[in-house]
Amino acid sequence: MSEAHAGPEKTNPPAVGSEALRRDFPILDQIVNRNPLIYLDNAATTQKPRVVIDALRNYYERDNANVHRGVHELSNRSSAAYERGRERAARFIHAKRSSEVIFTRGTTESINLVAQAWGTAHVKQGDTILLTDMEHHSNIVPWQLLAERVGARMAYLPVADDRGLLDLNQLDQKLTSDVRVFAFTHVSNSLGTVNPAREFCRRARARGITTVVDAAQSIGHGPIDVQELDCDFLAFSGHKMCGPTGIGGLYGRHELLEATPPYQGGGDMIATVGFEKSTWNQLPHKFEAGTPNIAGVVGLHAAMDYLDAIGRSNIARYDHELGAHAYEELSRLKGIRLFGPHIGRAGLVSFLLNDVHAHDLVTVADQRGIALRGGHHCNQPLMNKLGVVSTARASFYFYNTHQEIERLIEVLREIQKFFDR
Amino acid sequence: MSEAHAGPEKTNPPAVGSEALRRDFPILDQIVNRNPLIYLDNAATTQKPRVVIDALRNYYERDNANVHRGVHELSNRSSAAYERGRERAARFIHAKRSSEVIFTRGTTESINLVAQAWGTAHVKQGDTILLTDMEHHSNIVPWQLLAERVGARMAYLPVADDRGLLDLNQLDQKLTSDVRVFAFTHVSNSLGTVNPAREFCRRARARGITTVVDAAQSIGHGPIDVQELDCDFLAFSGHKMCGPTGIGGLYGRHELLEATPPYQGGGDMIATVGFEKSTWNQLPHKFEAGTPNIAGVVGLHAAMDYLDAIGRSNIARYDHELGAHAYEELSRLKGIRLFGPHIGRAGLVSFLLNDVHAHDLVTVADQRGIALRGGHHCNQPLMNKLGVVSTARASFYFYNTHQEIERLIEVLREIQKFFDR
Amino acid sequence: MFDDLNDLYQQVILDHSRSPRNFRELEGANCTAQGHNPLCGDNVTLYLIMEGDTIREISFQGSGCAISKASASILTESLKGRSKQEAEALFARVHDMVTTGKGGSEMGKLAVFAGVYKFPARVKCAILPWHAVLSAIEGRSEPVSTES
Amino acid sequence: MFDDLNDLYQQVILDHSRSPRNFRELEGANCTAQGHNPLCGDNVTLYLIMEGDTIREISFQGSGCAISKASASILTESLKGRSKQEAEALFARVHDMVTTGKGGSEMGKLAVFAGVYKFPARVKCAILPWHAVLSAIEGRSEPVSTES
Ligand SMILES: Cc1ncc(COP(=O)(O)O)c(C=O)c1O
Ligand SMILES: Cc1ncc(COP(=O)(O)O)c(C=O)c1O
Ligand code: FES
Ligand code: FES
Repeated sequence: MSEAHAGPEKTNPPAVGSEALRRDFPILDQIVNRNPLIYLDNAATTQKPRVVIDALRNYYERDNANVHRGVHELSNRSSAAYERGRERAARFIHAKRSSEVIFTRGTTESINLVAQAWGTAHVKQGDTILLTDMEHHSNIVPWQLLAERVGARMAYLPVADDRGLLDLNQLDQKLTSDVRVFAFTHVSNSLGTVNPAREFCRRARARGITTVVDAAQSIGHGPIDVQELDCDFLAFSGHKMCGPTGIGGLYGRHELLEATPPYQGGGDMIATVGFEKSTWNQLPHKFEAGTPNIAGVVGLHAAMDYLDAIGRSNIARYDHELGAHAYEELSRLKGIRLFGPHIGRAGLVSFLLNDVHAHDLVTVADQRGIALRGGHHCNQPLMNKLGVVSTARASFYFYNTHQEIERLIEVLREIQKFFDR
Repeated sequence: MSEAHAGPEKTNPPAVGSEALRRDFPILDQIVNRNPLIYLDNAATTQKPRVVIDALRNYYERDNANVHRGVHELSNRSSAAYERGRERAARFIHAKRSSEVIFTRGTTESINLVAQAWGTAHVKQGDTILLTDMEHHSNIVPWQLLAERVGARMAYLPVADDRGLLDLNQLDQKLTSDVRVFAFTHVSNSLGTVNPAREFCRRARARGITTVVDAAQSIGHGPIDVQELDCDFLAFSGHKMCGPTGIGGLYGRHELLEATPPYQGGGDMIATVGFEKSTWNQLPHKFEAGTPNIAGVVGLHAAMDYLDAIGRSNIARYDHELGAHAYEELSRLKGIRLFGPHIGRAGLVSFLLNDVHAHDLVTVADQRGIALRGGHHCNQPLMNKLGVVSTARASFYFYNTHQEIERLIEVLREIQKFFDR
Repeated sequence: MFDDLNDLYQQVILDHSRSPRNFRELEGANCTAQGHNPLCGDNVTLYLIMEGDTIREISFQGSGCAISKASASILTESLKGRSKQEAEALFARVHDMVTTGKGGSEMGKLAVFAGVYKFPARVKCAILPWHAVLSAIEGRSEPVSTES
Repeated sequence: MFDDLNDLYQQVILDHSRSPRNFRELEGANCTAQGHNPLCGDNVTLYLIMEGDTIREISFQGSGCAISKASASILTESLKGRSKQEAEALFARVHDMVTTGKGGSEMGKLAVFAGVYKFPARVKCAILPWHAVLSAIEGRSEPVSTES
């Protein structure tokens, strides 16, 4: 049986931010609007290294078949590759067993799965669902839909100060006896706040409250250990960690997944189907109905290998370095308004420049080849609290460079002049 | 703005079954178990032509970014490619508007979306959900879950005779006033029956009953026209029509989609989000929460272009030809038991040979390089009715050849001898 | 250097976005409508005093980018005193111009928006207040969105 | 020609699958268990008469492929008269053998299943009746499945 994924890890991986490493990402080498591309929209999605793109091609050119029910060679290869991907993902987040990893389309679907399947069975009328002020719409709306369905109440841990931090003392007050679940983001995609997820989980567990960690912004940016975090559920997206679009995962503690009814119905998630009644397959298959994104898992596997070859601690360190550098340079600009913590921030910066609207700023930057994001970043409730409609955001990854940040600052100065005509 | 998909359609497409056409599919050119691969498991999943694989690579190497909220160039390209894919899909099934196409992971998710979102809002206690005896688990279990939730009743249109046909007269009896929805497969994945979907929809519509067509087995095998079928919903998978894994679609009539509450919650499906309440975005975005499988849509677009270049009527004709050829040759084998209709069948054959178990047969065929499928084909209720646990199945596509069928027959004779030692 | 950009952000647009005309709530308005752009979260509210089919007075408020603010500001100037039919016809021509870049020469002041077509993500900004005003004079009450 | 195949489908296996031994319901069974393979839909039921920790009588019924039938048939022959502990130890060795291909030389008749390891999709077939019998003697009542 041949290996369907990208093969062994590199022995001599290129250094973060180096030219050699940038060459692993074909997309970076291009001219956009007459300027070399500077891609600073990594919190929205990351670029893909050649090993990931090749893994997809190899899969489709050699091993493609449907999984699980096949007896022939290609089906054996695909099934093995798919389950190897699950084992790899379990190892990546240090889950106890690979059956604790459910493959989904991404973070959004993972959270919907928890809210819909686990939530409907376990959250009752009068219960409280606790979120925080800085959640992404994907970690708000599924819970609102659940709350409406079962008659639960929504509560939010407030952002305590202008530095975009959540307050542990307030958390204790909010973790009242009617709180059934506490869902929070590990890293804020608009503020860059890194939340003390382990401490959050510890306090929630002490009160028997189920925890859901939105790891969309942390999964690709540093080591993640679900046993150390001691969370109950953790959701992530492949496309934000060098993997393909359309694949992501949900980690769930074995006992909780066992006590959760199915989500979608269909092939593969059943043990037996009768005209009147059906019985469910075992974990993790119970939660994976229908043909899954097999190539997506193969690509995700290659992405995880790649990130580990580069070194996740290296990535984390460099990320923070870029974030700190950008924050410092930005804070020197006249008329700048910066959001989020001063120190200990993730590799992204959110800001407004004078009274230039974020989309105007982003449009001009784009004409300089710089890809930024402007908008509410799917954080409307937080934006309301901050008293703004939108911000501009530059978000970094390990293929970005300090020179790119210098160039960003240069262009921001031009933008100030441009709108000050 | 560059084109993110595979480019213009070929002017001189290769003929179905030709060597030139087979060269479009890199995977076919390989040795499996010391024999040239003969891939006859197309009902499970189809292989991918080079244009689809290249479309994925091009997307990731040039255009990859997140969709919808971006203002920068890559995001413009991705968003445009994604929405062009939707328009292409709408054209492929002849929908009135592109907003009637929702992208999902595949048929299974599409049917779950209908059963969960539309069904929960519109199917009430005491209502009947009508299916047929020959449904795939993916078109049974979501309805059973719905029935249990709302207190509805399941009913099944029986397979009327040993030829695996559904009876129109019986249909009229089954379409009673308590039937709220009639969900049926266009083509049976285990019998090869081609159901008169248009007539089914006509009779259901006359009684105000909502129709759901499972097009998993028909979408890639001939022209599909939702306006001519006059169905309410239609579900399909990309991986069964030369497209990537992890992408598929749901067609829904505009009025019905408008009257359907959201499915999953998250980014992109909202208009506004508040701490307490949110409002929904317009069609089709209301049903697409979170980052979608963007590359999947780009690949699906290329697949649709490819199929239309080959010609869907050509594919349908050739498919039926291969099916009829195989059926005829198989029926000459001593000890064969064939399932499904004698004539007018789709390009697949389901059978049992003497008392050889399907999996034993498939294992031996695999040692000859022939990929067949054995099992219940996610049709357990039907298998029960037929009085078998499983069957062996050979399913064809336009890259298969008559010689491959001859070879299959040869190997089946060997298998008879092998197990008759 | 910034050629396309100067086309997009013409001086007139910057002026109107900085000092929007008719930027206030309109007392005695008998016709209002909201427009919402879910991509950025921006909102615009149009206030009108209609006399029969004629727009007697018109003003706006809301949050928005330079393009949408200037578009709303110039819209109020262009529509004052016009009939419902004229407004609809003008909308069609503005829509054409900002999506194709053509037809600007006969559009007077509105021609400053001809450069928008090169920026597909920003077309909605220019169109947003027009959607809202049309919805208002056609008597639809739901907020309109640029997604339609 | 069919080298690996002859390893898999040894004559002994074909014989047992055609004429399975102890293929019946067992009257007076005080211990039964079902095994189910969701991949193919096949089922096997094991019937045992236990005297203390000793398997006094054992039989099976069900549907299955040649591998699973032969495995169940040979299992009943191998376990009759054995203790619970011996059965568990034997299961572990069978499991090893069918997943690695090693250790067949000391397995007596069970060695005919050593070739299964080359056919990963079929390992479950050989193991299914063993899962069921273990579940039976360990007193678990739920049907077992090969997916575990
Ligand atoms: C008739 C039918 N319906 C539904 C499905 C499920 O499709 P998918 O697994 O792509 O969701 C299949 C495929 O196996 C099928 O053949
Ligand atoms: C914090 C956070 N949560 C959830 C999501 C949603 O992820 P996806 O769109 O991949 O489902 C994102 C990505 O935008 C995010 O930044
Ligand atoms: S960016 Fe919001 S309207 Fe222009
Ligand atoms: S194929 Fe069903 S048990 Fe072997």
